[in-house]
Amino acid sequence: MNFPNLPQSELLRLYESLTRIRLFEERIVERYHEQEMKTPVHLCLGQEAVAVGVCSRLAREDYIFSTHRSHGHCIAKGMPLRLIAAELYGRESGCAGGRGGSMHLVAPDWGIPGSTAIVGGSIPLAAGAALSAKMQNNGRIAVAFFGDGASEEGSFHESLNFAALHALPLIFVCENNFYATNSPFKARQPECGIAAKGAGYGIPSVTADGNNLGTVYQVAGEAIERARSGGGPSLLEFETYRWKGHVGPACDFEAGCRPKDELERWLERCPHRLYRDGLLGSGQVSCADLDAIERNLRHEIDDAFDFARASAWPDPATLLEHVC
Amino acid sequence: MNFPNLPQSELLRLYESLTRIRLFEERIVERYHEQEMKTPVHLCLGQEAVAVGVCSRLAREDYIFSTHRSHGHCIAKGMPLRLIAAELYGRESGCAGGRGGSMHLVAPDWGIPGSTAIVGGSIPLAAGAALSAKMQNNGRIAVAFFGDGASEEGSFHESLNFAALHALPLIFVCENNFYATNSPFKARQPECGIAAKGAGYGIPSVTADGNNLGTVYQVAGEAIERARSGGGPSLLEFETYRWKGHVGPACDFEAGCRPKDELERWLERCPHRLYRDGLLGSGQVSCADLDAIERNLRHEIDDAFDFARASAWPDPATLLEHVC
Amino acid sequence: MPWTEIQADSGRGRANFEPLQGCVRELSYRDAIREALDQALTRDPRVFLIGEGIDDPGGVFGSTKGLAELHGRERVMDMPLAENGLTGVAAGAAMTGMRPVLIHMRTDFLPMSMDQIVNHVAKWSYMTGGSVKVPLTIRAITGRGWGSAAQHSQSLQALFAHVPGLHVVMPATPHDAKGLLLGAIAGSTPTLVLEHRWLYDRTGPVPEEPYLIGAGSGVVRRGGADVTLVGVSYMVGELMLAAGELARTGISAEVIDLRSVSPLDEELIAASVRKTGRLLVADTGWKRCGISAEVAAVVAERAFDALRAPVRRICIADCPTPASHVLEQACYPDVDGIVAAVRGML
Amino acid sequence: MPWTEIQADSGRGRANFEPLQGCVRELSYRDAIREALDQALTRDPRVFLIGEGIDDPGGVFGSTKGLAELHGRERVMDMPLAENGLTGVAAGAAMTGMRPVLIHMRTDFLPMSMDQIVNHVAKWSYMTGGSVKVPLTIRAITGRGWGSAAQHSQSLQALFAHVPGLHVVMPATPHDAKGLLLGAIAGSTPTLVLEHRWLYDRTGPVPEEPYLIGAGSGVVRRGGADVTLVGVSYMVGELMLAAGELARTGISAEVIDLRSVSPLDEELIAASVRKTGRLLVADTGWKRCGISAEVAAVVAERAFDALRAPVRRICIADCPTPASHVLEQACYPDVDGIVAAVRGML
Ligand SMILES: Cc1ncc(C[n+]2csc(CCOP(=O)(O)OP(=O)(O)O)c2C)c(N)n1
Ligand SMILES: Cc1ncc(C[n+]2csc(CCOP(=O)(O)OP(=O)(O)O)c2C)c(N)n1
Ligand SMILES: [Mg+2]
Ligand SMILES: [Mg+2]
Repeated sequence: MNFPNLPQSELLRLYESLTRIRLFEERIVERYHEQEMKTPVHLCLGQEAVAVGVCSRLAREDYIFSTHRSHGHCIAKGMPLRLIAAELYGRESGCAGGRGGSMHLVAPDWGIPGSTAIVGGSIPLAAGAALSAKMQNNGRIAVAFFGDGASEEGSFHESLNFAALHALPLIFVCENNFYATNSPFKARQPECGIAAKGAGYGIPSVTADGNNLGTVYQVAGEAIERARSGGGPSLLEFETYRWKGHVGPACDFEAGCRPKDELERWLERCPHRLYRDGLLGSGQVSCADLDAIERNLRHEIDDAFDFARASAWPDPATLLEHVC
Repeated sequence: MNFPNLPQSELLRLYESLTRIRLFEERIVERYHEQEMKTPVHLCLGQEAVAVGVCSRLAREDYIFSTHRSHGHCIAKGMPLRLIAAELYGRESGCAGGRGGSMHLVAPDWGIPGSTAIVGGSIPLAAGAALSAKMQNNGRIAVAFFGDGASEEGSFHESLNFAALHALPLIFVCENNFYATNSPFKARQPECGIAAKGAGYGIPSVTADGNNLGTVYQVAGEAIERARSGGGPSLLEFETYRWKGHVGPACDFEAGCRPKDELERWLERCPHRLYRDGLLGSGQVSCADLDAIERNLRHEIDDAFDFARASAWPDPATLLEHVC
Repeated sequence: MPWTEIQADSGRGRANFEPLQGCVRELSYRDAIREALDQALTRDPRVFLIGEGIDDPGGVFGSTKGLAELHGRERVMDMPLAENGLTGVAAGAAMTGMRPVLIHMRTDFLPMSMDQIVNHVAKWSYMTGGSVKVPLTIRAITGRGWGSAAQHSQSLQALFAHVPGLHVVMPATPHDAKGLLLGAIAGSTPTLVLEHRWLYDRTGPVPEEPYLIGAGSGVVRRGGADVTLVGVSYMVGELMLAAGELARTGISAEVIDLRSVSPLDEELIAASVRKTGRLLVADTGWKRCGISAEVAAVVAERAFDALRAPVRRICIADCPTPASHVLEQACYPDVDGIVAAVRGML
Repeated sequence: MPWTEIQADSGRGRANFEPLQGCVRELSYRDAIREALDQALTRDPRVFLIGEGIDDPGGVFGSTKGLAELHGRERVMDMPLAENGLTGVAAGAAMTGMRPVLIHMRTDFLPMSMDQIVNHVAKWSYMTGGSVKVPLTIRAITGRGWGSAAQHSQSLQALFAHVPGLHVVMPATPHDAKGLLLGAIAGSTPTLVLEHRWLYDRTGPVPEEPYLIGAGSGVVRRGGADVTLVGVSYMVGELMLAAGELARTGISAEVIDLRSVSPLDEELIAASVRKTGRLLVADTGWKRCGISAEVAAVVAERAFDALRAPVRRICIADCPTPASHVLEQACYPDVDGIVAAVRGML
């Protein structure tokens, strides 16, 4: 475990963020069967460390663009849970007034101009935000979150080229969880890895352990520092694994989608437990500290879900509002 | 000059092909002002060696897919000049019955399923032909011709990935003439080169002198041999230069599109003269041999243009034929 | 050529919602598609399937389930997420002797490949003077509901019907799902087969033997005298329900299932409206420049003098699809809306 | 916000083919576009232009000529050949405070970026509940003639008019070219400005001061009583010529220039047809599910009882564009065809 050497407050901030995502996603798993969240959910359980490691290094004004699997990124970026929960419940008080659902989380005030469910779509949009930041010279940077599947889309290549050409303040963050829906990596790509693509554009690129929060924090920090100081884009490939099925709260190995022992190996490398163990091992915090954080988070999540369920439905008469 | 060590007959075959393209293109330049060829022409003057070096290593049944700048490729592949000339003149006897014009040359019997004027479009089509050959196990290979500009399109990346994944019998042949219309390479790509992209997919990739026919012949031969023996795709970047403007028979440096000294440097590296000098220097042929070849070619071109101009117009009543 | 042995079925005028004569076997729309693919793969070595995850345990909502095991993963191929490139790959294979079926889980992914579909596939036959055909079939599925929202619920047939050089078919019954798909695979024209997810569980009579339905012919699903209801895909069932409802108050509605939106069976539509004098068109897609516009225009050209009421168009609302259930319900047309619209025309 | 100082000009009903009141300065369509871009760049630091070769000596048929020198290559940017990605880049910039103008030399390249245009740009405002707008302008030019063939001559407005969330405008005059372009850049709705290459040399009165024309309003270019001729872009001029020709035999034609195909000025069309009882629509694009279908449908909905003749649609032929000059001539509609069609309606 590459455990980060950081002040206690920062270590706890990371723990809190990691746990917030974990508990929020678990709450969805718990409640999804009630069929009140009438929107497909793509959970990031097992992948939380990437979101936290990257977003904890960003300023609130920095931009992230996410995908269908966006909960973790948005939570780590600071988006209030109420806005997310209410959107999942299709309410007017949701971040998109119920128009977007789970796949289109948005929070401009937290640097989230939106999320797209079209694979690969987030990448050029983030490049555009980076261009915008560069033109406005406002010191912001942009992050494109995307999956291994998205790295096969032409938009990835087109964005790498453009970002390299203009030395954009942009971080390409690929969460390689080795599957796109149920298609394994090797059915879709030769075994060269995704980071290998960056070299063709002269973009600093690394492959790193996405389940080790310390590693993500460090690698992302270096890339962000480079971007912010005019050093141009970086490509970060984080290897990780999703615990649940592609969509919905269930596991998928029983259905034959993936081998069970593969999942088990990755469960042993749970990013949350690894970080928690490291934290306790560092001697800087006690179990009680962490339990207190968790308790607070559970209240925060209770509040978000209560808020969502108590919120009004959008008025069908407003159906045609916000089209243009 | 990397002059190839080949039997005389093969050396002369190459010379004939190189000269056929050169003279055909020059004939277009001569006659275009008459405004009887009512179709945009994208001439390959200065780039002929790539077409010849590659196509001379292919069997008639092998596939090539070309672009807006396709004359050279099609001629080198063996397509009869009559079919091309008549198409330029918009006649029924043209390769596409007058429907395609200069940018869509086609000759299935010579392994040319077509050409596309959408930049990047030829690449996945050629990959499809390679897949088809592989599935039919018919021993054929496919070549995608494209320009440096096309290497920026997502279709390039998508095709590299797919070809590498399936070890397709496909050669990516990029003619890097350093411009896309009037946009210089450096306004569009970082200075990594196009061959550098192949490494990210584990594809053998080289950058080579596209004005040296011997080099092209050798490099292409190796790649073709690899493809035919099941070794998968290759990416060949040939550096070359176009002498005329992007479209039409005129030069463009007066208009400020490109620096004149750049053109002059490349004119000194004329692929035709380089090869001719090498050939004569090799002592295997005499000037008279070459002149005889040229004379025959001029007759062939006269015949093609005469045939074209004497051919019937397509019948407007057939306008809607061949839509589906 | 195995296809030549199969009798093409124009099908015009037969009400396929009634049991087919002599056909007792019922199949779901899903299984009808699967059977068509299985038969095509079995009979024609040139046929192969390609699509994201088509060989996985789900098998594209069941429509390709088990086919990889039966025919091998070389002929039932998974693919990278690269829709435009892979459309080009499939097209290139089709130009050189194969008959690929490219499969998309959602119609929404087709815009990724518009360049290859619109600029290449649709134009290749024409640009080559007919010398190179592109016998490519593209299947794509439109869904509805469960908060799938704007990027996972589109019904984009009009974008393709607009472009010459393509056929676009939209089966509403299991029988047509099999026949239109086999017709597409057997034909030499690139064809989009647009399916509707909400029809996948519907069952109906489906002959076991392969049969081909060519693009371009609609069918009258129910005869009537007072109003012509024209629809496609999922909306045909809604029109049938509406027609039943209207019959209870003495209104006799004729229901036409277009089956094919390109080519369009103009004569079938015009003849019906010349008889009934009224037209309502129901589409799964948007109104502006949509299928409903084309049908209305055809009637304005060919049967304007028969019209005794304004034409009505029932389409999805003029907005991207919202996620929230309450907005979804307001967005999609329903039977009540159709019935009310017809009553307003009389 | 410099735009707020500029008066929006609804323009409805004014015959812009006549000299504008008080405006004596004539400009070509090309220069009107260039002036609009220059003024937008000058007044609003958020505006930038991006497109393949827009800073080269040709300057997109002259429409961007010299702007790179005036405003710098950071604001008049060349770009790689990557239409879809760059549309995403421009959209991302638009979502985060900029006002990009993305420029394509040919409308035919738009299908490359359908994913970003249809799935992202058009839906972003709605998907984000209106919280993130995409003030993106996309210019694209349609050509005609000289054997440009199938992939270099398309007029694809219907593909975009079909999709909610976009505005699509098609200026027919220098005045509108400037006003509609400035209106697009100033507005918050993503807008396609589709220009016609054959109009570039046409001249007309163009005020020097910036002015905005919003999408959605057509204009009557010529009043008439016997037939309504509706057209867009290059076809408006053809309709004006046809109207002149018809007048010589006593037929009084009203000519409507749609200017905007999305939104569509339905009321202007319906009111005219209610008056004349006859409709002919002329489009630069294809017929099926095209603009002409939509206009015909609107009339079938809103003015069916006024119709005294079948609606007529004059469009490009139902095929990809051929290269050969003789086929081209058969493919494109012309004034004689319009005149003959109108005579057939009377
Ligand atoms: C362009 C496009 N193609 C296909 C899909 C269907 N789809 C949704 S998510 C997904 C898998 C994406 O895989 P990856 O990028 O690795 O992300 P992950 O789900 O693993 O996080 C697919 C194929 C889509 N949404 N968009
Ligand atoms: C998708 C697309 N974008 C833009 C164009 C316009 N265009 C035609 S040729 C060309 C330049 C292509 O450059 P390159 O690929 O280097 O080929 P070259 O002309 O140099 O041979 C461009 C931009 C096009 N035809 N297709
Ligand atoms: Mg993945
Ligand atoms: Mg080039």
